[in-house]
Amino acid sequence: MNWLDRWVGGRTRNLARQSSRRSFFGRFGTLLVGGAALPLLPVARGHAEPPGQPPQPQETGDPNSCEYWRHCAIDGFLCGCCGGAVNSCPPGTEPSPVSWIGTCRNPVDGLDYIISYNDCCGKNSCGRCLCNRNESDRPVYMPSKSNDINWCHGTSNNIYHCSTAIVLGVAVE
Amino acid sequence: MNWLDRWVGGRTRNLARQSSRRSFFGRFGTLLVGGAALPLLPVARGHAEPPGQPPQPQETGDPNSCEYWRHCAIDGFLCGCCGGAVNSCPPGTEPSPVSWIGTCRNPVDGLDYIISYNDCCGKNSCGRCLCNRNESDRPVYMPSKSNDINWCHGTSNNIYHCSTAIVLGVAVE
Amino acid sequence: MTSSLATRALACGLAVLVAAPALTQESAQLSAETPRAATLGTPGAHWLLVKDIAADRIFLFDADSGRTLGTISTGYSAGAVEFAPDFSAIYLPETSYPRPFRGERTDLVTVIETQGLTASDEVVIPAKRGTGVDHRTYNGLSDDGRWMYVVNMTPTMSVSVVDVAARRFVAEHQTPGCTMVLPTGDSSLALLCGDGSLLHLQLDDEGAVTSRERTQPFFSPADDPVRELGVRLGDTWYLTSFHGTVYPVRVRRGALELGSAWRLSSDAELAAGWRPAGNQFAAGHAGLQRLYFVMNQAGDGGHKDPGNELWVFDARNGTRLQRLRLYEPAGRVVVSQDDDPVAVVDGAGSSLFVLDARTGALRNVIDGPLLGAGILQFVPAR
Amino acid sequence: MTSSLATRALACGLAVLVAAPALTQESAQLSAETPRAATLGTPGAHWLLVKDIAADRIFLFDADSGRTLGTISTGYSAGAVEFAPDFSAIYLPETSYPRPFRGERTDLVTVIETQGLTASDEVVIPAKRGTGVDHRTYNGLSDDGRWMYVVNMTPTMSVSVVDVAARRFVAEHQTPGCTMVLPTGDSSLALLCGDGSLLHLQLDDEGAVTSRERTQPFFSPADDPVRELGVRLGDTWYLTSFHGTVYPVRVRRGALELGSAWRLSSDAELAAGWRPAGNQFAAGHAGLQRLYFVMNQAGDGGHKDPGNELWVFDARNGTRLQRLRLYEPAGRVVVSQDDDPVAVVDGAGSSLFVLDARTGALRNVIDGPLLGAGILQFVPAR
Repeated sequence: MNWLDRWVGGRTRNLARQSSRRSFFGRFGTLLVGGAALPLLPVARGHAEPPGQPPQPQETGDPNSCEYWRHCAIDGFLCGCCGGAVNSCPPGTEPSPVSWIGTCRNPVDGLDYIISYNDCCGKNSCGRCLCNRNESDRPVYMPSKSNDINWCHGTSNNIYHCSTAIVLGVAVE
Repeated sequence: MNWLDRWVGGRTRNLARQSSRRSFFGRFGTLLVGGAALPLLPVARGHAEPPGQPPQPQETGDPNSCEYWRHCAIDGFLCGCCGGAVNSCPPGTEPSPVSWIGTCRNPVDGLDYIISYNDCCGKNSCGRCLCNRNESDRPVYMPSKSNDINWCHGTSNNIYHCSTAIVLGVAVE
Repeated sequence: MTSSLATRALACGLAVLVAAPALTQESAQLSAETPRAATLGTPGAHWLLVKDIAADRIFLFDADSGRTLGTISTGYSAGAVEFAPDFSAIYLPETSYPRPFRGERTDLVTVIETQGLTASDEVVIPAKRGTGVDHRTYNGLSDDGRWMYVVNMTPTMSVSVVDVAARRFVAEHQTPGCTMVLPTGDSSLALLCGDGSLLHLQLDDEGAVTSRERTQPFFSPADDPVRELGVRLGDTWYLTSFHGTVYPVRVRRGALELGSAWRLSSDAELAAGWRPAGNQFAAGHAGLQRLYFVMNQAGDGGHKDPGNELWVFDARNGTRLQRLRLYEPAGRVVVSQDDDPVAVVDGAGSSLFVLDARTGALRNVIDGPLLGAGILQFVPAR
Repeated sequence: MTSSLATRALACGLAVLVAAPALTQESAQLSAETPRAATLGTPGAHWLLVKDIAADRIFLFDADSGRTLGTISTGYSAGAVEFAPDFSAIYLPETSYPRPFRGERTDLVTVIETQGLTASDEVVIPAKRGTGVDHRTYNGLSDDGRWMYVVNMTPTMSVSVVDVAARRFVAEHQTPGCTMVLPTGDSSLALLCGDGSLLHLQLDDEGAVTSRERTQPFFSPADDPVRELGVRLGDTWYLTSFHGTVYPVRVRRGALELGSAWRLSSDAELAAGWRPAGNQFAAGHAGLQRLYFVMNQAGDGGHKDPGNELWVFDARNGTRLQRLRLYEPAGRVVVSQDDDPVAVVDGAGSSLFVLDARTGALRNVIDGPLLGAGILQFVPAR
């Protein structure tokens, strides 16, 4: 596995998030040309990916953003930034049949939903919109709640590409 | 081939050079922790690798630096930063039997020497001390003077690791 | 428990509590979902392939929306791709090892199907393809889409010919002293030679060489050689020297015809250090008959440094039409071939700048590969 | 023309002009050189392996000099390595595909020889090793260096047993509900279980399981589970919970014995949010009987965020000996096992900070992998 994979530890996850938001590579780059800073672009350089639409009418937010409500326990590249969507895998990749599970509150209806973070498998890592939130994340020996695990099993190969956030239903109890 | 390989184009070569010199990742990193900048380290953060010694007594400079005189037409990761030296391959890698050639002036004796930039082959790219200087670099169809070419041929595989700068002799003419 | 996913999760011993939505409440709650795989739609003329310099992958972006459409996983030292004329397939030159960075080398032209951008077939070619900087001219495709040419460089120079339609390696032709591929029709190709000439090969229906023509030397390899990148507009290839002399090479009745050279820079500009800059320094638009050059002022030896201007020329007469200052220094430019063309230039970091190819106006910024873009290629949408 | 290199270059048609140095001038001119390959010398206790998070390689650094000694090329999702006790070999768990990211998956324990850090042999293991975050406890080695244990996770849990001395896969043992490996002797290992207990397996000389003991649950998986990383000092493993409770687990006469738990933080510190922080948050030194923890103040859910302090404890009584502010936020710490020990912590970028493990004083800064370090491991020099 190469290149800034999903499981790189919180520090670099933050780096990746910040860097795509702030495009600091680009900004630093202006220092390279003999000290003569070129004008910065007068357009929004906020997101690594243009905003997406939530799949269902009873929700709000940008599924390509780490802050989107379904991402409360995600760890991975957001599939909406890779050619798929929050609930679909990019072309040529395959959803993992099993996954880890989070419980996230939908701010629109105030209900807690069970979210399944199925990995999309079969291409090397997408590398975009790395997002890691560890609310209720548990160690690997409690796999149903561990976002450290590569869930690409039962797929044609075990190569991790990106992560979805699928609504399974309302959590009870 | 992955990860910031040798042949990435001048722009990013410069980025890599500057970044290892200025450690801007480290400096930027201090901005990530909630805005509370941590103290910068009070030691020299200059080089990606501690300085090396020139192999022969009649020369000066740091072979782990891009500015070292033998590097006038090099394009690659300096082997001295990878476990080898300016004239030896790192452990487990193999020098390419053929190479491209530059003519560089030794500032100590004022003579022009033929420098052979043999690649070291057999491990994936070292990734350290990327250096690109294109004095008299020529296109690929003039291979003896082209630093764009992966010279790992005639070795057990064609995987490029780093570049040496070997003295062949004094240039005549 | 309605979701098959949840069922599977439970079957694996995972603790999941899911309420089956009551029918009366269903409209108020989110519905259970099932993950699916997307497929690509009809290709657009502004679909852009971008190689990642720091990972074994190629991104497909929509330059209009800035969205990522998908990725292609690649092998060791993958080159520029070729496109089947109907976009039914993408042909990817790559190198493979059976174990991580060890074992026997296999060179491939891998066939990528264009619904899912995944490998569907492969053709094994001689394990000596040239690698290094990903020059566009390390391979080429015949106009009819049948022959793919892949440069070998050991550094002995030859060309592998692949019948990509039949998924079959056909022949290797020796091209001593000449390399890099400029296709000139359905069954011919030109190569750049170290003596300042071009070699022109004609192939028969089996891929065998039926004629080898050599032009007179027309540039000086010692003083001002042409760079590896050619730009083709219709029947003419434009080659550009380090100092910015443009050599049009026209293909007429199967033969090469050298046109009148012209220059990008005035004497004063040349003296001030202006040169074509970067690896993918030039692009063109056949309909507009325009050529686009990334330029810098770094002088001799600065040809691999990035450029901070984009110069636009009329290819027919060498007139400079526009001189654009770039937002960030660029090493690459590519232009779409449709009637509403866009030019994309890379930047100092991850940004890709989408310009109107007629006016130079900024249309969009794509956030490309984190550490920078490798070769840029527009998809040939029909 | 004295150099064989130049001869070969000429044989390839390359134009090289080299003057054979006249004997009388030889002392004034540089001598012709021939490229050689270096080999590693005698390993030192401060030799440090550093995984690159952004590439398939592991660096070997000398923490004293800051120099790079070599690299290991790795496959897909390589894990932490194990060391033959005499450092004659490094055992690397990795996954391989015969084509780039496609074809049939093969999981391997690859044997890396320690002169050149290259693969010299391999053992094929069941193609279901657990991958993802590179936890140290995804594999382990028996004290005598014969058995290597590799965790399988599909998510069905089992352990593959490899006789690395004989280069042979021996057995797969089912470990339902328990995973991650803590070797406890020449032929026994403990695993962490989802009910808050440990599973202890004894193996016979063929690698078969002769006993399965299960401790009482001693931590609460729901409220405050222990993290995957254990630190071993002599016969005792130290496990640490999310909230910083340390559980010593001693191996005595082949059985596990739970010691008295103690805490890293006071009630006030815990309430203020102090927690063990990062993936490789803890390390220890057996001779000093000290434990080192990277800590942050991020509170619950912040266990994967980096920490800006390093807390040092006496492992025998849980006394905090030192509280160090780090130069940059860290997610990893490792300590050498010699009599002049150093602790290495990573930073926010490429820097690795080398501290005196007794005083905390900064000794050196290594410029590590550009985008950051993965797992850190000191070589067990004898």
